[in-house]
Amino acid sequence: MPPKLAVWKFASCDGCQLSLLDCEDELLTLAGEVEISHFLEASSMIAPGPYDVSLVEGSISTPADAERIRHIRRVSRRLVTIGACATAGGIQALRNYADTEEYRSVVYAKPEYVATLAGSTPISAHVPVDFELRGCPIDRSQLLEVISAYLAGRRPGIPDHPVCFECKMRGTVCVMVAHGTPCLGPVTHTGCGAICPAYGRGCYGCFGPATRPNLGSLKTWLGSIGMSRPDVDRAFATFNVAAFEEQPDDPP
Amino acid sequence: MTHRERTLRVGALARVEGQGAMYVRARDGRVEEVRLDIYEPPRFFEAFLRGRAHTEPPDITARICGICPVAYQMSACRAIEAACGVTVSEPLEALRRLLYCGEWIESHTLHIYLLHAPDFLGYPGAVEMARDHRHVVERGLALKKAGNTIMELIGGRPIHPINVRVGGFYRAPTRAELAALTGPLRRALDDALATVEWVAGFDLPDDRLDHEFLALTADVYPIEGGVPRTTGGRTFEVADFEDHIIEEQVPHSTALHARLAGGGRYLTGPLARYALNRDRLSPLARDASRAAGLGPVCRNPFQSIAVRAVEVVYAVEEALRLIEAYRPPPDPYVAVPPRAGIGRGATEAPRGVLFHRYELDPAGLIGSARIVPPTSQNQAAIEDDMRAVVQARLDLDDAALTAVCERAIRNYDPCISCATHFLDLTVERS
Amino acid sequence: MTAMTPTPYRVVTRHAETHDTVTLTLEPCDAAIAPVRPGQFTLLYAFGVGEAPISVSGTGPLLDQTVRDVGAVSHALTVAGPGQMIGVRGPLGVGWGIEETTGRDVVLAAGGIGLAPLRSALLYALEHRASYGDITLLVGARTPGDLLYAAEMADWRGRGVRVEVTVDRAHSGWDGQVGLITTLVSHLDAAPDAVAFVCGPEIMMRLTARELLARGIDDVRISLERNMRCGIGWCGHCQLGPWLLCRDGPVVPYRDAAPLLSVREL
Amino acid sequence: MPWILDGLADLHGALRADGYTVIGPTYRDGAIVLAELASADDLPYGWGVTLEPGGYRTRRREDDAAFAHSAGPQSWKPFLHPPRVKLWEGRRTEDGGFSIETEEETPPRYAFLGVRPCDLRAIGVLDHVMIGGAHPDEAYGARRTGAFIIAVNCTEPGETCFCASMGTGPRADTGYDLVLTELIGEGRFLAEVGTGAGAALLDRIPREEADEAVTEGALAEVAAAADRMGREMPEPEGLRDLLAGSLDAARWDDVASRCLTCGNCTMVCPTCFCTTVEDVTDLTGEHAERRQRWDSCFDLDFSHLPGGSVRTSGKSRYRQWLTHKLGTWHDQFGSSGCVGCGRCIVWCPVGIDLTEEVAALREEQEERRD
Ligand SMILES: Cc1cc2nc3c(=O)[nH]c(=O)nc-3n(C[C@H](O)[C@H](O)[C@H](O)COP(=O)(O)OP(=O)(O)OC[C@H]3O[C@@H](n4cnc5c(N)ncnc54)[C@H](O)[C@@H]3O)c2cc1C
Ligand code: SF4
Ligand code: SF4
Ligand code: SF4
Repeated sequence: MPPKLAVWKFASCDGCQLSLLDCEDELLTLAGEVEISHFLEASSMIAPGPYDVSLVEGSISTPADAERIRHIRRVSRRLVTIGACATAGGIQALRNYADTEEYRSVVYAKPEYVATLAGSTPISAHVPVDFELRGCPIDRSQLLEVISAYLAGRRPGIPDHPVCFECKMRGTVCVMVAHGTPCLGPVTHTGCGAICPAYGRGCYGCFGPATRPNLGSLKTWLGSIGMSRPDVDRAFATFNVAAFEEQPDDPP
Repeated sequence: MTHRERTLRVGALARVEGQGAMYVRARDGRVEEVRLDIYEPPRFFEAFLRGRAHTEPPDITARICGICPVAYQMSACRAIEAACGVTVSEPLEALRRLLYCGEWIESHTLHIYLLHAPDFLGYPGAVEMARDHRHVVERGLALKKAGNTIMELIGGRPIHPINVRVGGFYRAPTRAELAALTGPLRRALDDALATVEWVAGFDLPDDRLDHEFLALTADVYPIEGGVPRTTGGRTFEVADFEDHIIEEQVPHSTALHARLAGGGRYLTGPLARYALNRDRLSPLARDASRAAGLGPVCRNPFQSIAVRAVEVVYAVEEALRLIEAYRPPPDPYVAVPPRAGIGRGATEAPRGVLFHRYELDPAGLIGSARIVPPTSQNQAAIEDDMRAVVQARLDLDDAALTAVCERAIRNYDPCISCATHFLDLTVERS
Repeated sequence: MTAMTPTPYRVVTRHAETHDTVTLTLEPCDAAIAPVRPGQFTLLYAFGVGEAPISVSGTGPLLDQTVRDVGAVSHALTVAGPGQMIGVRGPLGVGWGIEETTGRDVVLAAGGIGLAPLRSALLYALEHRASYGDITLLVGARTPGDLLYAAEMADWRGRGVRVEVTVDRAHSGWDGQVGLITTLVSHLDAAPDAVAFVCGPEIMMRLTARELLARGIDDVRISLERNMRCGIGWCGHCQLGPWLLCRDGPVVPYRDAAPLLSVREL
Repeated sequence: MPWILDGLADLHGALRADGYTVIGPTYRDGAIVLAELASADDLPYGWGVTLEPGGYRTRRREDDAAFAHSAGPQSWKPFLHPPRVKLWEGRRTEDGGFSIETEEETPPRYAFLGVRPCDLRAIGVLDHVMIGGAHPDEAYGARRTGAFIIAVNCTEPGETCFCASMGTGPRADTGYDLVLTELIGEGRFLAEVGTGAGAALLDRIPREEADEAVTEGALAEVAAAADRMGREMPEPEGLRDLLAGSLDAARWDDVASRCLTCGNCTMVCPTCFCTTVEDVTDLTGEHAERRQRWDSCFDLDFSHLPGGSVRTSGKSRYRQWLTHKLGTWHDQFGSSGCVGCGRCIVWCPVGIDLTEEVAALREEQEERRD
């Protein structure tokens, strides 16, 4: 019996689960190794649980979703969150720092119909998570690595260091040191392959905070190279806003 | 069979992007209500865009949809550049069009092979279809990959490209880098032509739509911009979009429905683009459409899969042409200094016209934002079409009717994640 | 073949020591690795899962290796049955140096899985029984159920080893000692020129070594654990102050280690 | 005997003719990077740099000097000790076992053109680590022994350089095949021979004998550079003891408040050698691969143990870097791990300067003594 893989969606853009379909070279091989038992974006076939690995995309932002994720946890042996929404609440977590009622009235003509929680929270705020894959969106090869690792019974080889490592290994010239371009790379979790600096722009933190980042020091430095305080704050308030907000002020 | 009262619920629509469901109520042989339920949780993009810098919407709005992020980036850039009174140089426009071609190829092929074709051949999904038609699915994946390769090279990655900025790009590729795409795209062109031929052979149910079509029009087949036009003969500037397109709440529905001011429902997307721009297709794409039996206007929504395939042929050819003509621009972007103003932008997302409007303060901070994605524009038309589909097939049992409905919905490739301001429904049962 | 390529071995026997610990006996599929000295270790490779440093717990050409299941690699090793192929790199590290301590009393103090590398020293001493003075083995385990090599202890006692066991927590029916291993040390009766080999959790080693020093035994050697990705001095992970423990250890004189171990997070 | 070369085109040509891939400095992305030089024209003529902690800017010089730009963002390390290396491939066999294959890789034959004295010494230090022990890294050895090294004496030390105080520059001593001294403003180079291979190469290209005055003048320029170092390592002889005695220093907390633990300092350092090993499989589980990639003591997993990492605080990780580099390297490999190139100062995103940290540690030690 091949292991059963399920893919679930909560508040999100679909990009992370699309990453699975974007594995053009590996998709059919994967389908030969696992039974894709629940993946609404790709198939209307739904096999009942329990599932060996559940990939969960999206954040929890409605009462119904809070209930649904508990059910998914119950029917999943391993639960892996994929992407910034599932792992950190996503960009929609900006509402956590604003007035949700007001947000509703800006967007909807009849806000009373919109069922929504005051916050957008990561999956881990609701149920235990076995592995969190970062990124907005996740990186395809990291996704394949996590799946391959679980199939082989090994620990996923997902490095836990800042983007700078990747830049240096790629041979990219540091955009902040050499050009004065603000960059969140030193406090951002690696995984993307350090694409932004390779394209001449600073990292914008879409993989979320590195483990134990020293945000205070970088913020001070960004100020010293000419960013205004609101610009600095906005830079951290995007796809992983809640995860950056959560970091302690003390150095690691 | 008599149907005194019948409710049909298609919970959790499969093979659409995002989360949706459908609800139908019929009484005494008449369809009374059809609803496409969007239970995509609200994400409030328009609300939290306020107070952001004018440089941010391309990255932020890309996150509305992982399937067509380039469309969001391009519409956002257009709108902000309009607000700041900046126009982008020709080579940069060409590069944008090339990136956008990548998204069309990727998104359309995804839809054709992985989401839609299984319906016509009787499989629950492409993986199951691959058991019997492996080489076909492999062809689709290769074609999709060709689109992604463009996105990856120019955009930095296939989903949520990082290289797009207001005013252009962070880094322009070299000619040699782009030239490396030529080989894969030539192969992709063969695959694209084979795709048209393949889908042309599908057995299409009969159906007919009478809505007006709305699409951008330009000297070339519209992708990264153009002038809105309808089959009813209406033309207007993007700047006047909101005068012509009314989004409103209608009785018995909790979703915003768009209609033409002083007119009715309309449809945007491949069928509309094709109807309004067929003569701007490349000769090869036009021949392919003819060979596939597509007339100058396709009113059977089930033909959309073939129109998409024709558009893939066009996008691949266009990409090859753009690469051939490419000369790196002197600068990868033009400066877009902020100023107070309102700007509007529209481009042709794979699913249809995507409109953005931003109001900026003198420092470039966003005062208000409005995003009108194609799926919300099409919602009313889709429901209307569903009504016709169901009405004509009320004698089918629930399972069969459900299947037809799902398939019909997929004609529109509804991207529910894009539905920035769809409402969450509380379903009423009769 | 480079220093990074495992040599194929096969599991000959798998013996479950406790609920989470297994002793594998490995034989070479073709060529064997070089002879192993007591206290040395190998890197064992479970195909597709990875590599972990594991002490050799026996003597002789077949490799006895006792593995506790704590993570992915150790899990894959503990479930390997007879016939299964395992990759081996080694022998690595300096070992206890028991070969050079002939004529002296030998004290071995073990905490938990730390008994594994000590078993090789013990067996070596028993094989050369006449060359050593009194041999004392002090063993601490969490519970009686966590005791390794329980079945062999009678044999060791029979061959003149003083074996003393203590557990942190006992169930009813346990008539042995309960308490810290340091209490066993305080009853120790060994000549001051005895050599002591200690292996276990770092805190246990520090307390035990201190107690041994207090009892006048100066030559205390401990076997340290640090992250090891290569085992051959390439990767840098196993540093502790001046040492690359894969190369300069894992066995080091306690005297030199003590000041380093007292620094937090070194 | 010293020689004069008129430009480097002939030298480059001869190296290419011998089948070398010539690597040297060139201008790219607003920096002087090391990359393959298709011709001597690719050298960064007329580019200089302005350096400061956390800052690097190229600037146009008035002359067209080729090597007047100090240490750049990379060292030669990536060529000798690449960031990622595949160690072997394994596959499952039919009998349930597995087989392992190591690719017989033909190492690239590099000619390094323009190795600064600090970097030359760094290669020596790295050699000692990589191939000087009981388990030499053969792949490194093959890349290393195949390499032809053309050093350049330094006449343009930067604001963050301190090789003079580390005794590694500004003049190259050993370890090169040829050494050049640029006669700035003349487009000519003084060339001296280090090995037979160097002499043989030089024999094949047009050159003039250098008269004594020119030689002396050039070397005097090099010697004078020692006084123009932007930085100095305070009391380098005492570093090993200083660091060994500073494990509990309060200064670590101070530096930890600034350090991002980003690892850039270790990545740019020409001697940091640390790697990790990754064992991976494909989806089928039939194929496995072992890879080696650069790692750093700033990575949290670097000191991972089943019970949790040993060094989690930023302070302990910065301390590992500095004490290893300047202190315990002596115990492990018999020399300092630092050659004074200043890269870690420049490429630290927040400009942490190890010479300053050492000075502070020294001060603290003295205070404690008093
Ligand atoms: C010289 C030496 C000799 C040894 N001898 C023996 C011996 O004889 N017998 C024996 O059993 N052991 C021995 N060990 C210990 C053994 O090597 C480790 O227990 C082993 O490496 C564990 O590997 P693993 O892959 O199974 O677990 P690990 O991967 O280390 O996992 C252990 C735990 O940590 C978690 N984890 C893993 N990686 C991370 C991470 N990056 N961040 C956070 N948590 C993580 C895992 O989920 C798991 O819970 C020895 C060690 C050394 C250095
Ligand atoms: S300083 Fe850190 S990364 Fe560099 S060699 Fe030492 S331990 Fe390795
Ligand atoms: S420690 Fe700094 S100055 Fe010393 S060699 Fe390394 S990078 Fe250069
Ligand atoms: S010293 Fe600088 S470069 Fe090194 S880890 Fe700290 S912040 Fe990064």
